[in-house]
Amino acid sequence: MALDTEKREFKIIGTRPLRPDGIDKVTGRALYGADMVAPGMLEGKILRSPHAHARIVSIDASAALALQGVKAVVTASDFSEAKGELMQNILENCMAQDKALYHGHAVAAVAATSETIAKQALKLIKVDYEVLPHVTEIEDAVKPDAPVLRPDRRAKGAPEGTPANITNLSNFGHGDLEAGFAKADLIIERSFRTESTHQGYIEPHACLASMGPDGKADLWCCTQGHYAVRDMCASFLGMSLSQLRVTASEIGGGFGGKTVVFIEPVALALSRKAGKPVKMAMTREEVFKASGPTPSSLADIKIGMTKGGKITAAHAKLRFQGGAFPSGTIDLGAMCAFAAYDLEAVRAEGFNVMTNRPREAAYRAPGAPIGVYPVEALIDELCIELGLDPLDVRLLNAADKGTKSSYGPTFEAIGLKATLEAAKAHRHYNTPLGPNQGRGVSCGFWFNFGGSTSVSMSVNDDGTVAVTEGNPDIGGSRASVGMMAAEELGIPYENIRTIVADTNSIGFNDPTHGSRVTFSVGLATIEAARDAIKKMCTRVAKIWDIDPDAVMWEDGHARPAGENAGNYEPMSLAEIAAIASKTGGPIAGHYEVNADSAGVSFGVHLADIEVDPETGFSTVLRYTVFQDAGKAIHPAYVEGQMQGGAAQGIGWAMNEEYIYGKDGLLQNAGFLDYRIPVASDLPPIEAVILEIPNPGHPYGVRGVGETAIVPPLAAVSNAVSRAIGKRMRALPMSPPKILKVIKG
Amino acid sequence: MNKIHVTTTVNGDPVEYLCEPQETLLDVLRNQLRLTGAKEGCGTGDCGACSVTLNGRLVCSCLVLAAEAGGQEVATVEGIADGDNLHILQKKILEHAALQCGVCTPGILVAAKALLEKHPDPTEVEARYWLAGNLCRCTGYDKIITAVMDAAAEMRGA
Amino acid sequence: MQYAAPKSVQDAVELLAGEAGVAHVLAGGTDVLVQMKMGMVEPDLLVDIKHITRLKDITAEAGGFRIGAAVSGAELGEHAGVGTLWPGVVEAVELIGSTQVQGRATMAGNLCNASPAGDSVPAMAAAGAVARIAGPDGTRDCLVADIPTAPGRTSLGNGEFITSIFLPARPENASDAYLRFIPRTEMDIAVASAAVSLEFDTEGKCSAATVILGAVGPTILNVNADCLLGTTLDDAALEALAAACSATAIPIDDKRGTAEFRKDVVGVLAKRAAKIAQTRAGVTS
Amino acid sequence: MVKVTIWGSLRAATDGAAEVEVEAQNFKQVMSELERNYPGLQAQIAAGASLAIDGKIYREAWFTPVYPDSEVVLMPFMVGG
Repeated sequence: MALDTEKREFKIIGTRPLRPDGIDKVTGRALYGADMVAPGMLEGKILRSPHAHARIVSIDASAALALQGVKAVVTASDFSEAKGELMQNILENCMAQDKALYHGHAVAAVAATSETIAKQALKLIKVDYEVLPHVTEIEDAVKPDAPVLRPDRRAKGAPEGTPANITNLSNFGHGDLEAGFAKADLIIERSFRTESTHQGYIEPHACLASMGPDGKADLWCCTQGHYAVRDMCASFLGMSLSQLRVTASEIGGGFGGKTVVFIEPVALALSRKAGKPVKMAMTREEVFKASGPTPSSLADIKIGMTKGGKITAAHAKLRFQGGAFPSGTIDLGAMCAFAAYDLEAVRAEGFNVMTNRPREAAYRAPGAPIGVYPVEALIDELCIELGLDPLDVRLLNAADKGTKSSYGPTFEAIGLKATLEAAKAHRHYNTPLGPNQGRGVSCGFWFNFGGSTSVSMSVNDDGTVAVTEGNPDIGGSRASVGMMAAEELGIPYENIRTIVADTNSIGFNDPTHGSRVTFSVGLATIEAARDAIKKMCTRVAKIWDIDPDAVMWEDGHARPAGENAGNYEPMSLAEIAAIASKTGGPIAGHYEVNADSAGVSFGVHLADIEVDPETGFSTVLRYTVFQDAGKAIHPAYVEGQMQGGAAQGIGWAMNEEYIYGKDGLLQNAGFLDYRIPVASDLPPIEAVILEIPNPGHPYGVRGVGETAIVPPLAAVSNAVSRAIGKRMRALPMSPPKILKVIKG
Repeated sequence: MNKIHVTTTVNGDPVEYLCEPQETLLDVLRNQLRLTGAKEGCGTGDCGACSVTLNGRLVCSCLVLAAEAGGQEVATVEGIADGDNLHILQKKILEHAALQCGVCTPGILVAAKALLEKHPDPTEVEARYWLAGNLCRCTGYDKIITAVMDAAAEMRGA
Repeated sequence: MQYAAPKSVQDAVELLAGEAGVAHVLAGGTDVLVQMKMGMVEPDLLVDIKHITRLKDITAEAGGFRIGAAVSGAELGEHAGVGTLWPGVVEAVELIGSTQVQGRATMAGNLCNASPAGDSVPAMAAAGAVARIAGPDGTRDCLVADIPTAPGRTSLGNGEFITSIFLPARPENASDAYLRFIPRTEMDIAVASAAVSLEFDTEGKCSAATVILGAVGPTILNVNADCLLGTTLDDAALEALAAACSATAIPIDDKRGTAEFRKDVVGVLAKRAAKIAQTRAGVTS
Repeated sequence: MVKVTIWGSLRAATDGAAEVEVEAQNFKQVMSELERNYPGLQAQIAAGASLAIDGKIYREAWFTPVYPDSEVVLMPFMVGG
């Protein structure tokens, strides 16, 4: 599975063919979560808590059930007991048990013959709440008298005196901090703050569930991982995995937010109770209130530096709130905070605290943006204080092959230095700035994962090939998978059709997350192709009556090799396929793996920003992304990941935030006031792909999807700070905050 | 129920439907006419995923009542291609890889088509402002704008 | 809920006045349909006024223009005459929402929604626009500035609705401008806004000034802009204007911005809008 | 014996040791020995933990070999977005 050592000339890899699902997506034919119907289908709707924190004394659904057209009402008692704390948390987040833990927490659900009737029925469900004191901010949640959400979720093994809402403790690093700081010429310590953001996928969660009286069920839903959906739903409904078949619809964005379930088990429970298919779709308001935003954070960062720019010691104290349940994202934030640097003394520690907010979900490199932002912002401040170039300082301290990372392991070949050098040499970095303009620099890091993956591949009689994989295509992966299959088999890309199969059709696949698909599915596709090739060579060896090892595969043909070379006319894949039934039956290849060796990824971003000194309005003038892709299979979609991640990070830095009132209620549950960037907010985003091959993949692929959201927070913050000549230390940098700092 | 009988034209074809007074054009397009190309991303006119034209005028179909469409000409993403022949905009969106998840793409196409019909030679900034009501969370808009500008150039040349 | 699409003003008035429950006018629908979706209003009757022919017309009248209540922002923007006469009003209307919203939203609807942040309202008020109102007791005219009385409330009586808005003639050497502040470039509600309408004498000195602020109080606010009179809008006059605006503003802190920010920025907007109006009036300082 | 680096917040379970030694030839044996020798680690390992072996992160790969000179780091269970 390691990088093919022979230097190979790719024919298809690195080109930009059209994506196979493209025509469906430009003509409106592609079917997303809410686009499916079933005969006799009911509409499901969820009743949500109007309170931030309340004990549910009783739920009386009798009036709702009496309404004509209402077929079922479900509450927490309609679900099985989930196994393990994580699954219990996910289930409780889908449907409140004894307490509503946040504004918008699901309390009950109804299925009716129309959406109008379902909405009327929600109003008829009487919930008796005992309103409890609430807490939504980190500072308040750790106070001794703070309302405690779930006493049983306090961090296990936490030291005496740890506040009851603290669920996770984190601590990474090495070396002697005290000695390190003693070597510094300048030590700066600052505090930073970020707010919760949302993935902001344009497609709200939607599904269609159908369970028959025999207990077998089908579920259609938009998800990043339908196997994970199956496993969670089956657990919550007390079903075996084989009883539930999940089909992933086309997915309208996820960015991590569709790796967990919200409405899917509820739709199944309603369908079970009503005996009919049930369709559910969240409204946008529900998406904001009750899906999974990111943690908000507080950070205290202390870094020591020599006059020459060498970091002598670095210490981060991070505090995340991840909503009403435990969250391990603090670990990822702490691990990523200093990962870009080769440090002798480094420590990143922190905790997660529960608040009356929705349970956080992954968002593109979860934890990394808010772990890295304060570090990169403080490094910029040190550079200014010491009169040093911010790229030079990063190059001086950059992690490289053999560096003991800040989170423990030693790096293999990585591309950070090459990426920094590319940024330094780029014309963007060498273009002069005008008045009220600033240029920000930031590095970013993400681990990338592999994970369980299954791919199978059937060679059709006419020489075309059907590739079956199990990862929802969220950004063009059918194209990259098809390209890798075509490359390996030596047949035209157009002769491949790649489909994303349901959970019954192919082995388990981890979700489309962790930047894993091009890496893992690609790896499995290449290996499945090699499996099919091996079978084809064996068939041809029988035809030629020579040893299978004497048949080689080249350019889509079986050719005699070695001493037999030239003795037989090569046979094309199509020729072999046409006679498959005569030579032993259908030909297929498959590969199942838990892929490791994903290869970490680094990015460097440059942002030029102009600030209106009288209003604090910021304009992003120019933006360039430099990232190591290992090997870009379809460069246009690699660029797309880099540009899209940058845009999301810019939104995070500038205007996006969850705003809770003192009443604990979410105030901006809509796209109007949760301000994601619109087309006119952004400049062209230049994407510069570097290719430092990942030794763990046959073609050298590294995941690219997540890293690009990590650097923008600090790149934008550093640019704004340089433009106004004062330091910004809180996100989002909405104009009122910038103007306040300007007026100082 | 007090349903309203509506006679209208969708993508050039005569269409009749019965709708409830509060139902939106988006509801009827998707649920009755099974034209699911227009998506409900927000239901409040903030995302543009449900964009259609009404007598040539770009609107959010979530902010039009189905009852209002009577006697009008509705055009949706399903009507942009001419049979098997993709519109230049559709081709350019594909060529430039200007979609990732694709859920905003129908709205972008309807809006961009309306733009180029009104302004065949837009500047990049004009294109960005015209499309500001079409949220895309995947692409950062870069490739979308490139595709629209490229399509505009080709349409002017054609 | 009932939906009605009357063909005459009289029919519309009768429907609105005759509804015992909650009746709403449906023009562009970009506010009322959103409010229905969010469950903020639950009308028993929606009266669609777009089938009343005259209400879709823009007509020249007494040197100014009468704009039907069902004219959308896009239609108004395409009308050359109005944009020449009152560029500030047209730019304000065109700032409401996206291109899609422009295809539907109307000035009269923006006015009747009675949000203090409505973009067209300060500009119309600065222009001295007059709303024509039809109702059970016949037709009356009312200054646009007198329509909104509080957030979400208007001075319209039961059964009354606006049929048109009249933008009057304007003298030589005069023009207007509107600026708002939003954190993004589009798709936001004004955090603060200022409309400025100026007249100049033959020497290029300001002879009349109306400055109206939006989103910094429960309704639009009229600023005493005497500091501009007799000046060529020199820096001192503009700073005085900014100070007057900040002093007049009585904003609140909310999710869209702080009171402090709004007070500061509304003055900046006013002075910038004044310079734009001056340039448009053909006056060089 | 293989040296395993333990991340900071788990060191309460290893009497404060940042590095512990276990007798193991592969991933699974490392995890089993850690659980056996340091019962305080059981909850974390059950909830999810990865191992970085010579710089590569493995989430669930029982038979991945480890050698006496391998760099082995216990890490949280990796997820992504």
